[in-house]
Amino acid sequence: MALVLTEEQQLLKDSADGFFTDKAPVAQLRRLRDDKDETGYDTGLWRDMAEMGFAGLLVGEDHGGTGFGHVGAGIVAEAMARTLAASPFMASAVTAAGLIDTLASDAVKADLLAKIAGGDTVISPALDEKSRHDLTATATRAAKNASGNTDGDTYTLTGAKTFVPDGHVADHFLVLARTDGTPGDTAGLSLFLVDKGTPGLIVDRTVMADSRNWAKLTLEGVQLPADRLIGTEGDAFDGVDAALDRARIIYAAELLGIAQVCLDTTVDYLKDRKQFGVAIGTFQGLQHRLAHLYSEVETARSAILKGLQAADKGGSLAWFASLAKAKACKVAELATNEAIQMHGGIGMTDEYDIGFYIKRARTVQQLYGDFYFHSDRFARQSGY
Amino acid sequence: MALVLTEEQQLLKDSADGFFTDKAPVAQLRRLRDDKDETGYDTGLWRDMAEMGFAGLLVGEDHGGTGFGHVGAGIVAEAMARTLAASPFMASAVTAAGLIDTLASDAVKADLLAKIAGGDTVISPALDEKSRHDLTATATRAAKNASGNTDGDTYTLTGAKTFVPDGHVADHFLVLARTDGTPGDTAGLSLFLVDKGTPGLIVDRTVMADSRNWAKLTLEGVQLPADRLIGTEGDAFDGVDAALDRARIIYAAELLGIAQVCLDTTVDYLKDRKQFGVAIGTFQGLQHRLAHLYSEVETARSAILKGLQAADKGGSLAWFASLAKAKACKVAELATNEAIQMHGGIGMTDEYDIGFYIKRARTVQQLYGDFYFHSDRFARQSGY
Amino acid sequence: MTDLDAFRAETRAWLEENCPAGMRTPITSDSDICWGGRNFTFQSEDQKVWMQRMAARGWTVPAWPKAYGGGGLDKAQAKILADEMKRIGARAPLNSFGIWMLGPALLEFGTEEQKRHYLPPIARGEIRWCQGYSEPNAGSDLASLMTKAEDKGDHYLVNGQKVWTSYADQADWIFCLVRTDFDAPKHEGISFLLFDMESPGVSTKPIKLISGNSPFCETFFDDVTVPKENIVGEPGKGWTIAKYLLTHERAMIGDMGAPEPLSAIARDKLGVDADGHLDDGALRTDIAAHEIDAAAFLFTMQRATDEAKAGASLGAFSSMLKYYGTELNKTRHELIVKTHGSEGLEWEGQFSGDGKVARDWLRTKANSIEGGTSEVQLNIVSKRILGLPA
Amino acid sequence: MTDLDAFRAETRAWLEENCPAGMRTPITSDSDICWGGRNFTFQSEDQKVWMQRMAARGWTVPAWPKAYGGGGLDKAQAKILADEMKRIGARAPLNSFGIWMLGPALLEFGTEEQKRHYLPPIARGEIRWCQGYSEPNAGSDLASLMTKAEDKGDHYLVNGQKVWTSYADQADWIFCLVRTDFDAPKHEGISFLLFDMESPGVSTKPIKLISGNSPFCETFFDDVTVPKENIVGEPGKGWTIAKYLLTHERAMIGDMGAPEPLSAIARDKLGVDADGHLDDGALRTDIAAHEIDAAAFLFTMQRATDEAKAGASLGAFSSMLKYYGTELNKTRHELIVKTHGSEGLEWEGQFSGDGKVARDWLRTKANSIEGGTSEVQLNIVSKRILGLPA
Repeated sequence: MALVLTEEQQLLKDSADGFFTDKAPVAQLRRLRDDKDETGYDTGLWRDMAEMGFAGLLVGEDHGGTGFGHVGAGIVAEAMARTLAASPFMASAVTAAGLIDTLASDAVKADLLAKIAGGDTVISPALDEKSRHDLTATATRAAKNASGNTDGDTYTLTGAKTFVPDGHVADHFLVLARTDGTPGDTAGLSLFLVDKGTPGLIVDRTVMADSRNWAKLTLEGVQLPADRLIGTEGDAFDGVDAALDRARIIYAAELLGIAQVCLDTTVDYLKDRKQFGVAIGTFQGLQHRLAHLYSEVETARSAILKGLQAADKGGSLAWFASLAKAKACKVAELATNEAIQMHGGIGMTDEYDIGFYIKRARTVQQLYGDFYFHSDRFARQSGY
Repeated sequence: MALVLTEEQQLLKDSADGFFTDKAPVAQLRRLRDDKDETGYDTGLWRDMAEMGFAGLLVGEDHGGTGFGHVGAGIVAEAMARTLAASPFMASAVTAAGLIDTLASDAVKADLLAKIAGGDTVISPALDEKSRHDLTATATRAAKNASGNTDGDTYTLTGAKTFVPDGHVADHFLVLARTDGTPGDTAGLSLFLVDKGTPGLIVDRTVMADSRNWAKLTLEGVQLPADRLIGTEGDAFDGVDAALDRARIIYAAELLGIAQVCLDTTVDYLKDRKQFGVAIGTFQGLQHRLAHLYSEVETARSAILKGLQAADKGGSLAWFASLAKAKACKVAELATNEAIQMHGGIGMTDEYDIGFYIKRARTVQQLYGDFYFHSDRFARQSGY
Repeated sequence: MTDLDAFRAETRAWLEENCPAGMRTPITSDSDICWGGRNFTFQSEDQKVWMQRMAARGWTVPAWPKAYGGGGLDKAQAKILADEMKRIGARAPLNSFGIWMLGPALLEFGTEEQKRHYLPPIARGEIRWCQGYSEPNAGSDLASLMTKAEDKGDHYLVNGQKVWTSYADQADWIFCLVRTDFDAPKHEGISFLLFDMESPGVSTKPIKLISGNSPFCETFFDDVTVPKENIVGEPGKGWTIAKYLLTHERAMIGDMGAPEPLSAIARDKLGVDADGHLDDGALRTDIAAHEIDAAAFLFTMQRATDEAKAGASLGAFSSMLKYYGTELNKTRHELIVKTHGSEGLEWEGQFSGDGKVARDWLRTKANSIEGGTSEVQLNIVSKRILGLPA
Repeated sequence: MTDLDAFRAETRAWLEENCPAGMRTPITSDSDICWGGRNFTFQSEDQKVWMQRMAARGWTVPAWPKAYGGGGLDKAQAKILADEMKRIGARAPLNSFGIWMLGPALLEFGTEEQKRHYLPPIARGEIRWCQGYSEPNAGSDLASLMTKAEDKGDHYLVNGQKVWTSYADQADWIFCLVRTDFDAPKHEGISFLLFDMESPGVSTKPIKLISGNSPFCETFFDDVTVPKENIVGEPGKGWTIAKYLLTHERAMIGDMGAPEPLSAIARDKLGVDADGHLDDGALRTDIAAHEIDAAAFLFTMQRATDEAKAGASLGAFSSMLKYYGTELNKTRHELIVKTHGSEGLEWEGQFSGDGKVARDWLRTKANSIEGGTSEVQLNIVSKRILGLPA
């Protein structure tokens, strides 16, 4: 497959860029933050996104989506990142949809994917427990209460989850819990669907640097019927990790969008800003750093597009995903740091937007594995 | 102790700088290389160095040295590096002297240290067997042949050594061998004095990138009387490693000299060389890189001086040595690479001297642990 | 017993007697710092007593001459006082830009009358000063400042705007760079002016940073009348004083002191494996690489201090220290955030101390901007140390 | 069966029949490469036969028009030929700067007569060309070249010196940038001249590099007489041709192809621990970081190729590729040397292949200098892509 956007994908890109520029400028996120908005995203925007079909990009037509695929979702993630549009897109339409698509039974898929694609229901993945990504560290226990017949079995979930995206506005959670084994094991993990409001489930909103929606969950003996198990008991690790790989590449696309806007904004600023009687963009020291940054952004773009195409193609994604996320983390870090430094004092002020980008970049860098996690995993996937 | 040179040390520095500039310009090494000189160093130079007292800087006055100390040896190593003067100074007067001083009995010290200080005898450490530094990997065996009374015991040494500095001109070798245990163990290592010409000892000169004197040794059942054991049997690791720490800091000083001359030469070249109608030293892109390099050289200088002072003070040096060598490796690599790049095509020609510096830098970087070895060791010494 | 020994004994006894117990505990928050000034509210009786007792001996500014409210101590005595205060963990009785910046400038460039007028209230903690240097459109090109002070015969009329004025909203007076001559070459038309922040026409507005609230303000001057005798040095020669203070400030900012080892934080957060290594190999590699540079830098600070003691002039070396020290500190905080993972990105809430890790990290981004950007420092090193052509 | 299918079948059969077995094995040393030319000695009968058979069909330069000795193939056909050669591992029948550089330049800028005169001998491997661009005092400022070609009515008289002329000592003819007008602005006085290296007054001297012997030479012109018709394009317009070829060269140099994975070398040299990780954690970290960049770069080369196929113009993007690709290759070789340890620094002797690792490593240092330095590429990216002001 040629490593370029198809005409259809290019059209999506143009329409997504226009859409977010119009409907969700950075000022929107700023307002949500300053107003301490309860929902944390603009529900009108999310409705419009759903109408544009964005919520169903990764959901097949049989379940009410467009099945446009991962390249498309990456395009939307990148476009969203350019204005830092807040919405449950990444948590629900990307990550949760991927988890359900990978692990759930046909009946559950039919039910939940249609809800996601419609944008009416927000489903949030509640996976991590440690502050650095590690699925195997899961300690939340799901104890099985055998009733004699399978249909009557229940599970009792006890534990805590952190860094749950859009957790405080989610209607349902996909909670990873341990039905067997001990922290460190890949075996013994199972995925459960837990509804908001289930007795014993406590959701605490977490205000993080990026002013987006995060939560911590506490599960104090949450009772679930057996049909809330998604996939096979004890066998969730591979499926969750594979679904996360699809999400990781799309989050990498979000980081790419951040890096690109940092580069563009800084180039514009340097053309404009005068010091010592000349535009500071004439200083070769800054020019070379920006030209280097451009090279990094372009190479990241290639790695991410390759990963998105690989996700659409199917097959094992681990190498591609770790490549894309590791590279994106590195480049986003460079881009945000260079942007702030080259903007000088003004970049340090809250009034200027650039600070929003560095804050969002670091949370996305951290989510589902940072550079260290993925460079290690890339090496393992490459056999060393 | 103040982290500056004392007046005495400053005098030594001035005299060493003058001495090597006069007596051993880079042209000397070039001539030795082009003539494929059999000795590989200028014997007249080495005699003069001994007369200056350089060979006895680390040997106490009681053994015919000056006992000037490690700061002094570092000063000489740095001065030597600036013109890449070839001599057995590092192998014999620094490393071997340190090994003997740390491990040998008083009688052996009296004998060998005096010989080293006089510059008449060259003693070379034969420690490594792998191409990356690792004392514990020693596989050369020293089998003990018990005779009934201790004096009559002998050892038979079988194995091979690599990367032996000044090996093909050495009169004696300090050979690390295994009297017990298996490769990977720190216990079971012993140090032996082996004379040139001992039956079963084969010395092969190795021509390496830096055009200096290196050799590989093969030991085919070399028979040694028991009194050739230096230190306690099976217990050499700690002493050898401690002695090497002293040598590592002085090799770091050699790398510092290389980095400094690369910086100085490049600055001079950039002031001179014109392109697009102006001196290329006016380009801010290059200026910032050189100013950064300057910062790296200066911080390396501090770490190394601190290490040299710590060596003179005594006590455990591992943290200081790994700091100094790691930092010096990194800075020398940066300096040599920047120097070549900024010189452009001319720096690539053999006719120009800069190539000699990068070649020497990489061999010294590799000797007794490279950046990776020492950054890992630094972390372990720091408790992580 | 030498004079110095006697001084030490005396000082120790006096401190023992006069330093309140509450002033011997470590400072834990910004509000523990005593800034003095007309608007300052002491946090405790101890804080007030301690400042006043020290001020009475001139020991808020021990090395200043007694005539100006100082302690008149020589270097050796001042060191003994510092040592003895450190011994009992005594807090600084008074902090201020008057002590750090304006005082040294006046001692160097002020008239006798100015010294007698301005220095004692600083020493006594009565007047708190702020610094009016940066302007919105000047940035690194500080000398291109546009704040105008027109000569109106018996007074100057000041109009313009300053930015990054720390604590301007709490300060009593400002020392300020203004342009008194618009025809002169840009470095020559600048003057160094002092005036009361309560003068009609002065207003301030706090600046919120990406890390949250900050001591910085924007400060506006709208037809502010300043008596002509409030100028320090000659009109048009203010740049000399500014440069003197910038070098001063640079050396202070480069020196971040020896912070908690990064590796200790990492050990706590990441844990160690069976070999005692941090349980993330790649992060461990980066931490070690950073700590190697940090140790080398710390020894470089020590070397610079020792060389200065031995009589060498620091000169442009301070630009290297400022550059390297601030860049290291930024890297350090990136690594701290990484070792904390998502927890290090929390912004509010008890658990994270209202986002201390994240806010500290973001605050470091300004290190390489304030007090002269890294790029300006590299320019200085390249020209003044390496001698590369402009 | 489409025409292309027929062409493929035909080509496959012809290659099967005509490509000697000895020309289907991988090239293992420089001497396996067929350069052609008056002074070339074929290494084997197979090599000679193969070149001649391919030349007879015009397939040494398959995309050139048949009228000039080429194969006249269209893009699709040329790709099929390349695929089919690759299928059987056939070596390139002929390599030369005539094919890569001069040919394309003549096809673009030459007169019909020049094309008919110069191109067929290139295609047949009869004349080997070298390139005379760089001069000792020009460096990155190529256009400041001083080699002089004086107009003597019916001929030019050439005097001057070139450097970095690859294989000048073995080439038959040179294509050369010379200055024909010393009064014009520096880019406008340059002409593109062709002449025989056997002309009286031409001499060459090989350049030894830090990595050892090299194909580079210094080339001296002392009153060399060149017929006036040997100019390509108009006098004074040579810079246009030079720029065309530089962009061409840049794209070639940036593309290092996909070399043996560094990790495979490292696995071999370092071994792996119980977890299958390279047995040096810090080096493993650096290798992974490099391989991530290298993979991203490889996909970028692919993307550039695919975008070009889709009709996009590569333009200054090639400068980015040249910059990034050569810097990556330098890092790669630093890491290769490190994984080899002391063995990687041997310089002579059987064991190290006469220092192949070390010499290859040193040779890469020129990657970011030749064909336009990294700094020049960054300047181009900064101006032509980012639009930053000069």
